This record gives sequence, structure tokens and C-alpha cells, in this order.
Amino acid sequence: MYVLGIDLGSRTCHAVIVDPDGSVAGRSAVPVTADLPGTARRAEAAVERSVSDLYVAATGFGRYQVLFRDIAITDITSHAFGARSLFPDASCVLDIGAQTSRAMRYREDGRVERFKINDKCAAGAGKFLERVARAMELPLDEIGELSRRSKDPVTISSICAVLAESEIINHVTQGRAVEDILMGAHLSIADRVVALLRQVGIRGEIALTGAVSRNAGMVAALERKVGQPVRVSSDSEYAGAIGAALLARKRLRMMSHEYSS
Amino acid sequence: MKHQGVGRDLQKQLMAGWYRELAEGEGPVAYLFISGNVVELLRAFGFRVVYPEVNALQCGVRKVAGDLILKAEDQGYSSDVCGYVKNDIGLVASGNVGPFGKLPKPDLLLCTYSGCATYLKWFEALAEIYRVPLVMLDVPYLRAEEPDPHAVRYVAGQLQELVAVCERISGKRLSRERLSEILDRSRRAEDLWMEILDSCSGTPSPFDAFFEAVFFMAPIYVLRGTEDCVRYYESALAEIRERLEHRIGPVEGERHRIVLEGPPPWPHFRAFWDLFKKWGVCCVSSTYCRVGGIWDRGFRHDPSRPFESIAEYAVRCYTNLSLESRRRFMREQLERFRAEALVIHSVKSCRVFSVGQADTRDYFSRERSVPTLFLESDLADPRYFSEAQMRNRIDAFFEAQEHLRKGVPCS
Amino acid sequence: MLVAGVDVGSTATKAAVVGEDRRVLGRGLVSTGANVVRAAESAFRQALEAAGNEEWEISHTVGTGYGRYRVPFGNSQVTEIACHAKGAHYFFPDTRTIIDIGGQDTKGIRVGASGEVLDFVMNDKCAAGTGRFLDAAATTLGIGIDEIGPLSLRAQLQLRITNVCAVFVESEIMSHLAKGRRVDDILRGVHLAIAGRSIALVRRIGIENEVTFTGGVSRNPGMVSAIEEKLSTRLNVSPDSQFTGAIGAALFALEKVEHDVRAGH
Amino acid sequence: MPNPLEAIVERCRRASIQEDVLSWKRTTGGKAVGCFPVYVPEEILHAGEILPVGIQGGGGIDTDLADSRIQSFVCSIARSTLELGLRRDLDALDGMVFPNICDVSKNLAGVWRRNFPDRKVEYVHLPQNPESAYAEEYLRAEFGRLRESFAELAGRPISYESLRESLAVFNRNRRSIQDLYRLRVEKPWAVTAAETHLLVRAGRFLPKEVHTSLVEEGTVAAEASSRRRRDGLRVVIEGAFCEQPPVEWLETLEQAGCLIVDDDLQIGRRWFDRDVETGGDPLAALARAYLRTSPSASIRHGDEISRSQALVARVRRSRAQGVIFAAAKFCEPALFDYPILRAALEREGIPYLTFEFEEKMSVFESVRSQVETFVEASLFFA
Repeated sequence: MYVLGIDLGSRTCHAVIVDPDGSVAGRSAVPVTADLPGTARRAEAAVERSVSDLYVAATGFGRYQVLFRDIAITDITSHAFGARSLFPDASCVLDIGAQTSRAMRYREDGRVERFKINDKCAAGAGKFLERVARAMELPLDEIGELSRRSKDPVTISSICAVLAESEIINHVTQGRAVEDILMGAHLSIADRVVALLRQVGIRGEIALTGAVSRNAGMVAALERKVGQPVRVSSDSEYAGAIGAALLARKRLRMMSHEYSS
Repeated sequence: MKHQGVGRDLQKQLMAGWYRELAEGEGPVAYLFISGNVVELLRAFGFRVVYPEVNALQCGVRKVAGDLILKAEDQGYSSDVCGYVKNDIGLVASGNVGPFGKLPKPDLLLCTYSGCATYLKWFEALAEIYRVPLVMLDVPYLRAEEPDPHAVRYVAGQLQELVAVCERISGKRLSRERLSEILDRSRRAEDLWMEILDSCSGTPSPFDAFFEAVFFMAPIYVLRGTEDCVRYYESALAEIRERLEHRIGPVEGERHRIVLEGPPPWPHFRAFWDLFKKWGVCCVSSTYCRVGGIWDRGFRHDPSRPFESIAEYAVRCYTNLSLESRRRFMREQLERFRAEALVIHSVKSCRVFSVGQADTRDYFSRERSVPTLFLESDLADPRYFSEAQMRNRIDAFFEAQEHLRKGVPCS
Repeated sequence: MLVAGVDVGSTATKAAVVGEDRRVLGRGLVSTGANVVRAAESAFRQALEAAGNEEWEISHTVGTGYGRYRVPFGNSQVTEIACHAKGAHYFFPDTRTIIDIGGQDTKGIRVGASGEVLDFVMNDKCAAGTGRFLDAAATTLGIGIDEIGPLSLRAQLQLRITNVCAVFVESEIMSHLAKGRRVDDILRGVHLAIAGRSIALVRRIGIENEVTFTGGVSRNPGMVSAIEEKLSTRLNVSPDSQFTGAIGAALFALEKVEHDVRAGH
Repeated sequence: MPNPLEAIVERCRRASIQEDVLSWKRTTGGKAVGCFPVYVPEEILHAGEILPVGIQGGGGIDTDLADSRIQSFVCSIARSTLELGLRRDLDALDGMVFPNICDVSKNLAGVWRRNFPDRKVEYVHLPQNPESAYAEEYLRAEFGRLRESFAELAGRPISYESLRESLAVFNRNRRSIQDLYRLRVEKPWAVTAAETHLLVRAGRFLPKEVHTSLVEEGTVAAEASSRRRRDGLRVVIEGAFCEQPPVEWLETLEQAGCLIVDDDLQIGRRWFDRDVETGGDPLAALARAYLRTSPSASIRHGDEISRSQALVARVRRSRAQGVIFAAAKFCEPALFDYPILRAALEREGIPYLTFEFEEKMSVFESVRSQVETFVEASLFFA
């Protein structure tokens, strides 16, 4: 059976179709509007597919707004399972979102062993980058590249995202180089999310999922803090949707197996 | 000025020697806390004594606390619990090697409850790691000015039981003579230390009872009961007398005399002091330099009452006092040393200091109209200190003090 | 003889030129942005032009605010606490308490009869409940920062916002929207939450009438009414409230000059 | 017809200082004393015909007054209790007792004395060295001190006879609660954690005798109830021994697929796991009970078995499949134990999930999805 995995997040809604042998047959990504059920519908319509009869697995914070779902799965379970299929050698995933960041560690079969959600002062990583970009009057998707030119990144000590922002403004006023400030900003986030990762216990390779995975500066900062390569893939943003689809597929098989036996 | 800085240098040597003794010396090892400690008793059995708090503050001063605290948070310690404990847990995770060298493993964890309830959680954690006996010396908090008789009997009784534990671990019997020699040396050092603290009543004060005292006080808490400790305070006192004679103070041109309540922000100690120096501030008394014990009210260790005086010391240390009693102490100090203001440094790590300080501030600023400055940061965690914010508060406060004096606050 | 004050804040830089008669002759206002020195200079120039004068005629300039040590032409520096006290006293001689809410700092100041600082408090090392919280709420709701105040005044029911952290307010606002709450009710809740937090801080020094509200946020009518409701007292708010610090600084400059003249040098 | 259990739970949900304590005082003309968590020897108050009132915090009220006295890094219950006091919402209480459970509680006694000079404020120091041979004599004397102090407040002496009677009343109350918990282990769907919490919590405001019968009736009703058996992940809650999580938080856990089969909520209401002897010297009996039969808790030192062993034993006893750590934000005793307990659970291969709660919590989405994740781990990977 074909399974549609749909990840309704806060910024973008990703959808994938997984064919009976478990490989991704189609993708789509649409921006999220106030009308969440409608957004889910548009994402579903946007995936090119050959079949009409689909089993639908929804994930992401808006999973219950996917009214045509067959099953709802939380982002953590699905991100871990998706990462497992995208990064065979990884057993830890970092998912950096606009507001919350998550670190997960999973077993070989993809079962989440430990996870930690960033829900304290250090939250708001993605949003923090957006604000930094605005403060420096730069487009968001350029700050990562720029930061990589840094030779001597600034240090940002505050754990409060708001005060960290004012520290950045301080550095700006002191005339520090743009790339050093940007790298400092990325490193300060890396500090916080790597702390999450350490709390779940680093084992094997580390994969990065979510929109921030496109930010090369963030990847560099993470690798520097964690001291090992951080894997990203062009499908990183689809990890949630893929994981949801594959889990649904797994669940279907478990059930059919139960019935047949 | 031949005596300038002797106290400081000698103190550094002594502490270095002490850490060397810990690393290389002989004899069983006990871990002990500073507040109301019973080190004389342990000394009588030849224990080498490790003070986790002192290690933690050393890590703070040497700016390695931040990383050690993160190490502990990686193990699941919350960002909201005492930074001293996390620093120590991080230190253990790094093989118990600090800026001061390698620390020996304990044979005994002796927890005195007179510091704070967190002491207990701290040693429970170490007991999990080292799997050695944790002896609890339970010291009831002083509800009123005077301890309850049953509380004193309880503490004294536990000390008797502690002797048995020490005899078992050290394999030595308690020698009364040795104990009273040690207590006599404690008493002599305490007399000298008090004379140094009292010298702050001079104008200018020859000594900063916070920013200098936190270094000068190390031997009275760490080496108390040793001949070295007595010799140290003899030469420190000589230095202070020299300063008095030449009217030298810790700051150029003393302009403001303050009493300071609360522990220092160790990772930013220098920066913190400079913010006060800039205004010619001298701290003429502080509660932190009494954190281990209080001698101002006449208490001394007493060879003729060994256990009673050890128990009394434990019961009457600053952190074991009720808030009323602490306020009374600050009031006495403000008057005795003719201080114009009270500065409260409220630290997140140490609830036993911090909770109630807002009432203390309210009491002094409103009921006694003593100008009071309230500062917030931490004693161990560098993340909670913002120099810009500190400067703003301290500048504004002394600006106002100057303004009240000469009408023009421009610096 | 003219004097000036320049108040370099985290978001806006303000300047004021004052004459011997203590009258405010010119004001300057620019956003601080990336370059403090430039901001200070252009605010200063604006004020001079408004006063119709050239720089060399200014006998003394006092810098205040976070960037006070970076005002290159400043003759001396005074903290914004003293300057706000001075400025507020200038507008409202009977004021005894000042509540100042800025971008990342909230202050309470107790002032004496001559505008001297008797006591003060500032928020601890957490930006919760400062002006930044309002920005976050505005962005979350996609409304301009200048519109949220007036909008909040149209609220119909009391709605509680429990989290005053600028990072988490988004999720709380989102959940209220999800429950179909009205935007103006939510905004009223946001304003009351900050009002409560700020008043709790200022209570540490005791709140005595008259109370003056200064700082960037004092231009927000929703904030004024929220604080007035919580304190059940009227607030002094000067049309010049944003310039309180700069004017206070200029007045210190004036005193300095007079003092030096008296001292005969 | 409505389930009688639900009616009883509703009664308990309404229990409060404003309602029940005030009306008790009106009818009896007696005095009432607030007891800060976790354990206070309420029997002594009861024997003096003083109503012991359990301090429960403010349940998420605004804390504008207390925020000016309590720094931002202190737990909700200290903050909201002071707020209630400053709002004069605790005027029904003629006194307060603070035990040495943590540094905050120790100092709160002093804060209370300064802000409420007209009230009786007691600080009781419970031994942290129960192994000491001197602990019993000390605690007996400490309880004796309280007996005199409360007798003074009551304006009448407190006899040994009345103390023995009170011990019996409290024994029965604790037994009723323990029976309710036993039922939870067997039929967790018959009475939910939230219902149990409300049933037990009412004991903080109601006279013990009244409360005991409510709990006994509730348990009978639950046993008889025809509720459908529910499937879910059997979990134990650990860490909520002092400040209590919002009821909505508990409900979220259960809606998200957990069956809470044991917890340390309101642990002070059932502090002893067996009856206190009612013969002989009642104060000595109470002291011995505290030293020998207290449960394992983060705020008390000196058990024969470690806290980790005690937790693992609780998990096994209740046949739980996982543990949910629920520490009040800023609660040092709970947060310091967490890494140690966590390590033990990992050694035992027991899954766990961690939360920090506070009274002002109002958004539970994140809690829900984390619990769902926790449950999914067993759902998809049987």
C-alpha cells in the first residue's frame, strides 16, 4: 500500500508519498497559512502520485489539523524514524525549529530511546537567527554562508535569547566584523542545542533535520561544538514526513501480521 | 612598603602547600564543608581535609567553572540548581584534577547541615560516586537568637558518635591532649583574625573586609588548628598594623564605607571589585567572611570545653542564623564600622543566603533608612553576570551617594 | 550659554539642548542601530538644528544611557537612572516614584523633593516583562508595535497571560488564538502581564505618589492604562517622556557649568 | 445516574481555605494553623483542637506582591503562598509551621515572621541524621516544644490522652489513602490520578474525620464503578512531593496514553507506611515513626536503602513500565536527585520521561506531545 506522510509544522508543510517497498515516490512543500486543514489539503494535492488510495500519517505540531489522516504521530518519533532511513549510520538527530529545538537518540530499529526538548531560557533558536539577520540588515538565507568567513567569532554569554540579541547589538556597536558576529550567533545556538544532544548522550553519527539544516554556518558551528561531522541531506526537511510515512507502513505491517497469525 | 601584600602572598603559598599535601600527603581523607565545620576533630585523627566549596570557588576564580558546570548539566543537572555543586560534579567527571592539582578520593564524607540543605544533596551525590561512608552532622537551624538546649545535646551527641567513626576509619584512638592543642591553635588564630577584621573601624580602613578578606580568610577556615594558620595571621596582622600606621587603605582615597551581604561572583571577582574601586568604595565588613563561623560575638574554640565549643561553632555560623539574627548582625556591623550603605549581592545558586534578602533590603532601606543596593548574579555560574548591567547599578548607586553629598554627580 | 544631553539607549538615541533658563530648545531622536557614535552625533545635530545653533556654542554635554561612554563629544557621563530622576522631576516636581520601561530594562526610581535619587531597582538578568516582550507579542500577532497599545484598549474581557518570557509568549498567544480568543483581549492580557511584572519590581522600593512613567514604552497608551489599573492611581506621562533621560542629562550639564562658575574656574 | 465517585471528587475539588477552613472556624470557634509541605506533625495541632491546614500554593494566581519579595529563581509554592498571605487571603490561619525541607522553607519562616508579626510562626527541624542514637530524644523534645507552643495558641493544655486519640484519627486517615492507592495499582482506570490527587488534596483543608470518610466512600465507589477498562502505559510519577502540578497537567498525562499507577503527589498526607503506636508516650511514638517509618523522599536523609533502590522497588511493586519525573521548577531537592535516579533507571532498563512543572503553567501542548512520543515508543516498537 502507498502511504502519505504529512508534516504540518509552524512555517512549512511537507508531504511525501512512500511506495510499498518503502522508497519515497513524491514530495511537496507548501507554506503554512492560518487555515491549517486547508494547508494540509494543498500539500497533499501538490504531491505527484500514481495512485489515489492512500493511508495518511500526520505529524508535526498541526497533526490533529490534518483531518483526512489515518494516524497521528508526534514529530520526535517520526523525525527519528525518518533520520534513520536518511542517515543509515546516525543514531542521534538534532531538529532545530523556529521556537523549539529537539535532540533525540534512537536504537537501531528507530525506537526513540531518549529525547530532550529545549523548553527553557535557551529556546527560540530558529527565531533567534531570524532576528539576528534582521538586526544585521541581512537576508536570512545568507547569514550562514557569511558566518563561515569568520576568523575570530565573538562570544555571546547570555542564555536568554533576548539578551543574547542585545549582546549582538553591543558587538555591532563596537564595530566587530559582520562574519565574526554571525559566527558568534551561530555558535551560541550550537552551544545550547549541543547541550541537549549531550543530555541524550551522543552515540554514532549525528544528523541534522529541519529547515535550519540548509544553513551551512549552523552546520559548521555545530560540528565545531560537537567535534564530529554533522550529517545533512537534501531531504533533511522531509525527515518528519518520511518518518511518519515509514512508521505508518511499519504499523500496517505489524497489524496485518497480527491478523494473519 | 615591606609589609604590603605579605598576607596575600603568604596565603597563596600556604594554600598551594595545602593542595600539595592533599595530593602527596599521608593519612585518611575526609571531605568537609566550610560552614560551621568541625575540622579540629578530624585533625586530631590526622585526616587530610578536602573542602569541595573551596575547590569550586578556585575553579570560579581561575575561570574554568563555566565548562565544569556544563559537564554536570550534561549529566542531567538542571540549569537552576547550585553552581558550586555542578562545578564539583563536573570536576569529578574530569578526574578530580583542577587548576590546583589532583584531589585525593575521600575515605569519609562529613556533611555539616549548618551551611544549607543543599550541602546534603551535594554529599549524597558524592556518596553515589565514591561509595564511601557519608556521616551527617545534623545541626538544627537557629530559630531564635539562642539554640534550644535539646538541639545542643543532639549536636554534641552526634559529635561523640563521629569520634567512633573517625577512630574506625583512621585506626587511631582520640587523643584529648592532641585535640586541646589543636583547639588552642584555633583560638589563637581566631583572636588574630578578629583583630584584623576589627581594624576596619579605622579611617581609612586599612583592609577591605570583603574583597581582601575573602583571600585572607582562607586559612581560618581551611587550616584552622595548625601552627601555619597562627603564623599566617601573625604576619597578616603585622601587615595590617603597618598599613594603619602609614594610613594606607585598599583603595586610593576612601570615599564610601559599605557593608556587603552575600557571596562574591567568583568568575568575575576582579571586574566586580573594579566597579566599586572606581568610586573609592571600601568594604568595612561583610557577612561572607563570616560564612564559616562568627567570632564577633565573643565565641572562641576552647580547649577546656572541646566538644561543647566545637558544637557551638557549628550551631552559630552565619548561614545557620535566622533572618532576624542575620539582620541584627548587619545592623551591628553597619554601626560599629560606621558604614554609610549596605550592598546586597543576591546569588541564584545559594538560596540559604538569597531567600529573604528582599525583606532585608526593605528593612534597611525603609525601616532604618540605610541606603541599600541590591545586585543579582551568581557565585559560580559565569552566565549570570552581566558587566554592563552591574556597572549601571553600581554607578547609579554611588552617583546618588555623591549627589547627596556634593550636589553634582558628574563623574 | 547652552548645554546638551545625549541619551544612547539600546534601541533609540535621544538628544536635548537646554538653555540657561532651563528651557528645552531642541530635541533629536534617531534609532541607535549599528553605529552608536554616528547615532549620538546625528541625534545631537538634530537637536542643535532644532535649537538653531552650532556645536561650538555648547558649553557642556552630558552622555547617558548604555552607550554613554561612547559619546565622543560628551564632557561627562551620568547613568540614566539619575538622568531619568532629574528629567521626571523637571516635568513633574511632585513626582516621588518613576517607572521606566525600556527595550530590555525595567527600572523603578524613588526620587526626593529636589529630584535626587533616593533608591532604585532594575530587572534581573532576564528580559522577561520588558519592552522586548511587547515587540515579540506584536510580531507574533503580525501587528505594528505602535498599534498594539490602542488595540488593547478595545478589550472586552480579562484574559491572563502567564508567561512573560519574550521567547515563550508566542506559544501562549498561539494557544489563545487557537481557542478563538479576540486579538484585543489577548493584547490587553499582554499589557497587564508586563504591568504586573513591572509593578512587582518597583514595589521593592515602595511606590509613593506622584508616579511618573518614562521610557520608550510610556508612549504606549495600552501600557499606561494597564499600569494605572494595576496601581489604581493616575500616572504622569509627559509628551516629552521619551526625552526624559536626555533632558535630565542636559540639566546635569547645566548644574555642572553653574557649579564650576561658582567654584571660579 | 451520575457515578457517585465523580460527585465525591467534585466535592473535593471545591475544598479550599476560603470555604472549608473559614466555615469550620465559624462553627467550632477553633483556631487554624497552616502547615507548609512536606511533613509536619499535624497530630499535635489536632490534639489541641486546632485545624491543621495543608499549604497548597496558589494554583497559578498572579504574584505581583510576592514577586517583589521573592527572586525569580524560587519555586512557585513559596511565591504563591507569600502572595496569598500578602493579599490577606490566609487570614483564616492563626499560625504557620515551616519544616526544614529545603533552604527556601527554612528562610520562609523568617520572611513570614517579618511580614505577619501578628501570627504564630513555628519552624520545626526534623532530623536529617536518623541513625544517631540522639535523634529520637531530640525529636521528642522538638515535638514537646511544639506541643507547648500550640497549647498556648489553643489556650488550653494538650494532654497525652488527646494526643493518643489524634494519632488514631490520623492512622485511619492514612490507611484510607493507602487503600485508595492500592486500588490504583489494581484498577488504574477505576480512579484516575487526577481524581486521586483531588481526593487526597481535600485532606489539606477538611477536618481529618470528614476527609477520611470522603476517601473511604470514594474508594468504595471506585471499586464498584463500571468504568471501561482502559489500556495505556503504566507509569510512576516521581518528584512532585512538595509543590503540586496543575490538575490539568495530570489529566494531560492520562489523556496522552499513560496509566499513572503510583506517584509521590501529596506524599505528606500518607507519610507513614504503617500505623503510629497509640499506647505509651505519644510524642515519642510520633518521633519514632518519623525516624523509622517515613517514606523515601528527596527532602529526608538517612534511609536504610538508597533513593534509587526505593524508586526501582516502587516501579516493580506497581508493575509500572516507565517513570515520569515531575519536578517543580527550581525545586533543588527534586532536581538534585534526578541525575542519580535517572542513572539507576538506565541500569535497570526502565524507560523514563522528564518534566519540570510550575503553578502558572497554562499551555500543555508540549507536555502532551512528549508523553505521546513516550507512549509511541512502545506502540510502534512492541
